[in-house]
Amino acid sequence: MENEQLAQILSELFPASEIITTQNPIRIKVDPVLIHSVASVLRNDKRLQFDYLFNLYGIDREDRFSIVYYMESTELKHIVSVETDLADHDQPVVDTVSDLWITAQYQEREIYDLMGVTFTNHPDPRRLFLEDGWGFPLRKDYKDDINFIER
Amino acid sequence: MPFNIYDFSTTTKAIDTFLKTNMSPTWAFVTELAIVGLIILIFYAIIGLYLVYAERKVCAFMQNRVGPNRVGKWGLIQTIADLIKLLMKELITIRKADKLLFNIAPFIVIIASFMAIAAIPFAKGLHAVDFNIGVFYMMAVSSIGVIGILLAGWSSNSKYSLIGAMRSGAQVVSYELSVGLALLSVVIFSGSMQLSTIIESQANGWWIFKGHLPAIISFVMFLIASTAEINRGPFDLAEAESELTAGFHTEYSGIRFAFFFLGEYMNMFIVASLAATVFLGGWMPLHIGNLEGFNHVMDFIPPIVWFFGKTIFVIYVIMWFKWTFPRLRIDQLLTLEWKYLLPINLVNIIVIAFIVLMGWYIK
Amino acid sequence: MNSVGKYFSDIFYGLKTLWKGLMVTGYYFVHPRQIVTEQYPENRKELQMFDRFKGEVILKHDENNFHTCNGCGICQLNCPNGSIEIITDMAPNEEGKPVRIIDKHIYHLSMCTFCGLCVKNCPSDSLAFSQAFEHAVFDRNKLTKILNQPGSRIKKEPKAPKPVLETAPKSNPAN
Amino acid sequence: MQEVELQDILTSREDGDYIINIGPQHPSTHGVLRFVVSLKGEMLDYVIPHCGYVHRGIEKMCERLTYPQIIHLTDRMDYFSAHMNNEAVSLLVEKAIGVEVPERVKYVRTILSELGRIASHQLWWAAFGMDMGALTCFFYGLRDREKILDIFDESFGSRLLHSFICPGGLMNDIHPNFQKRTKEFIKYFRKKLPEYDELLTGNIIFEQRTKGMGVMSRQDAISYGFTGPCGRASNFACDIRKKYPYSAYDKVDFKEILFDEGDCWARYKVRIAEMWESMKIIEQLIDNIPDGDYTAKMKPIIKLPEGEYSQRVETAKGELGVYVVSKGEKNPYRMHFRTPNFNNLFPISQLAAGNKIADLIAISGSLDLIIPDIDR
Repeated sequence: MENEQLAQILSELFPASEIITTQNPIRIKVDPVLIHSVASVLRNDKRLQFDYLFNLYGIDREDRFSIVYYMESTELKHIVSVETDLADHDQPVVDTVSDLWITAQYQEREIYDLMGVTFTNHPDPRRLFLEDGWGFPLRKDYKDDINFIER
Repeated sequence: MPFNIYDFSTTTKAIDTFLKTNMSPTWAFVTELAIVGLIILIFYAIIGLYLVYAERKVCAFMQNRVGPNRVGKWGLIQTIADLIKLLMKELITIRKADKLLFNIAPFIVIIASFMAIAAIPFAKGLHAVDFNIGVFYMMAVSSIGVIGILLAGWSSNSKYSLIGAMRSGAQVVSYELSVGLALLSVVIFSGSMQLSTIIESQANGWWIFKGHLPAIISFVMFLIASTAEINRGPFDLAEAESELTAGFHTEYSGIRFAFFFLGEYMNMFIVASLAATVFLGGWMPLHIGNLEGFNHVMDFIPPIVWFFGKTIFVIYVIMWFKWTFPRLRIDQLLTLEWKYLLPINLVNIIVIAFIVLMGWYIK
Repeated sequence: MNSVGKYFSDIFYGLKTLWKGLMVTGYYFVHPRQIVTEQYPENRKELQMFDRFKGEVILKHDENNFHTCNGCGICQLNCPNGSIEIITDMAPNEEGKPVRIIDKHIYHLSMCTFCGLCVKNCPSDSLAFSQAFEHAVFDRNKLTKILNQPGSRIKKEPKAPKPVLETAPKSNPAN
Repeated sequence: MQEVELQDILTSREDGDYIINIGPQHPSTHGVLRFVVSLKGEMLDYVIPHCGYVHRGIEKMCERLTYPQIIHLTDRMDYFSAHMNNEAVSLLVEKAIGVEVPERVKYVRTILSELGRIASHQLWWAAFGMDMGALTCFFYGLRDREKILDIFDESFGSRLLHSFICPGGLMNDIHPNFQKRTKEFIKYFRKKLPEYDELLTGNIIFEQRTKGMGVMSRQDAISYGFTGPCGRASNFACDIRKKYPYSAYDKVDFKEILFDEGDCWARYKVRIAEMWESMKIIEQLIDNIPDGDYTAKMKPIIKLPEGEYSQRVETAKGELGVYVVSKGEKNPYRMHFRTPNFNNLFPISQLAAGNKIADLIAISGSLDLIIPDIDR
């Protein structure tokens, strides 16, 4: 599907969300409270059918966290990326989408492990790589005096 | 018979009379035991070490490698160096392991193979003991080994070992049936369980040729089943390296591990020599019908060469299997036995019995 | 009857496939000329690395013990993991003006990942990779090397230095 | 459903389950990966993969390095697809700063990627055979891979971690012998590949161990993000080379191998077929490498304009995505790698549960896991 057409459908379906760019891939910004409902519409809507979540990652923007979802429809061959901003930098919380795409379960665990973003309703909310009590290394304010070499 | 020139019984008789004339009968007997024991011990060590070497060379050539070639000429004393290394290693005892069983398990394995080797006829008259139930004895003794494996797995206090031991138990118990039935076919043909009689009965041709197709089938069955019984690839589930790291001997080190290792190779030798004895005529030379000249030439090759030639051939085939095939899964292993080998063997036995009754085999 | 036929055809099919596999390994067993093993310590004399082989970084010296490094520090900047340290010094040239020269070009082989950025980006083309590949030593300190040989000096007439961090195509010495 | 299952697992650990750690040091996890396995006899009750033993924080390290320097870190993720990983970052940087690389570079990159793919699949075949107990496969696979490594060695000076493809083009021009040697290799390997089939593919034991084992349905494959040969074995057309062609993939003719079964056997067949396809691709390109520069004109210091960029490439293991958030600096503000093995690992709990220990090894072998790519 063409990006303009897609943008039209998206703005129709999610009037509250804002389309940041229609460049490839099209990017919409969603309120974190709505993320699960938006995701389930994206997953299940007949015109969209985003069944393949190929990437999910978090960005520490120093004042807030962003979680970015990249989805693709294997039937209709279009891509969308969804961004959501978590304003609370100390205790970022967002709903899980792991019931829609199983891969999200593990990618969310990775985000939790490395950035400290908590996913509510997550079936397995443990750390993935690091041991308990380790900091969140991908945060910008993470300090490690032993292993970091300043140049 | 021309091969009487290579008859070892005259030599052994001479030694016997020499000892009996010089000592009291009791002491003569004890000395004979000591001599035989010593010879078997040395023979065992040499065969074991060189089988390890042979395996490494065979697999190397199959895999486009050169294999051991650093210690000695062509690496000939590599395995001796390995043995010295194993002797010098620490014997680790596992905490909470059953110390007694843990320590005796390797000995059980090695004793079983020792006992089996005693009954093998290497050449005419070169026998430690010639039982009149030789085949039966070999079967009974070689299955003692599995007790050692089970004990090793159970007493190691390691989960990997336990799984390996249990697999091994299931495997040996089921494959023993096929080994027994395959051997039984030749027993029916020759009408004897004594290994020397079985060999004598092959003077005019080996059983694999004389017994037509059924004998060939039981030879193949014997090869497959005995490969499984000695836990070698592709049936090496008990030590399945990629699954259970080392199976039942995961926790063993040093000389105890060496015992298991040596025991495995000796079992291979025993199985191969049994196959050679029963199906391929043991130390009997190759005779073809009435080709007098050919038969006469064959007779001048010493029987010990014949015996080892045949044994090495069977050993090579077993090694060839191991380095070619992927490992079976446990259920496939049991399917192979209960669904294919056993029924075919049973039918085969009936067919052989019928053939023998009608006298259709080459006499 | 069909299942009985299948039972036997399965057996023959299985034996056939197994025989095929045995033939492959059997072929190599009787063809020892196909052995590909390199006998390493024996063939050390004739063992030749490819001329582009990235063994370790060296500072090129000519026969008169001259090198071309002016101590600009671009290799140090480009190194992703800090394997190169350059200690510079000031020394008067023949006109009496103080000029920057290298005192020590330190190279930590233990940290090097052989990405080749230092060699590629050197403006005076003074670094290169050597073909040495036997790096094992018993003392870790030996892996820290000083690349400029003792008593070496910069070439009297250095080439006009290229602009800083040039990455335009440059002729490849190996061609 | 999953929640209940997991709760069961966590609580039932106390009641005398027969739990085995397969790994972190185990011959068939190909590195430091740990499967916590509960057994009922020979049968697996559940399998939980644990990773993180070689986590090096590459994403964090990237935040302090410039783009040309990042290249050498990507080598160390999936080290058997080093060229493809390098290419991903290079393509992203070129796209972001709007540089068009010369045709020669595109052709060479494609050939290198395909050579890398063959080498990776050869090593996988070798290791898979070894996992199944056919130890000879290991040596045949490595023997043939050595020929590719020699080609690499001659051109780039390294055998495994090349760092050869860089933003703007290549580090160096290809070696004059490159074309000749590559053609020789293709000729050689076309003779050797049927041998692989004879030794392992046709073998009845192997066939019975892999057929119908670890079946992944198409729906699950998509949901798990199961890409690469594994995904294509489940009829999930996930080949980025076809979907979004990059470099010279739009100029060559090749088939996307798709299988319906989704079992270990299909995953095996896909990879064997891909080796043939890769050879076809190389043959189409190797004689037609255009003359020209081996690198585009690049600024001395590469700075990406502010914004977010993404690039997807197909490595030997599946889809690799590189995602960069730039603030206009010479180093990225945030860099993320969506690695194929990370997503291919986790289905193993579903695939292996209810099968036997030997099947776990077969399944994990058929997934072709590279641990540093999972952990990054």
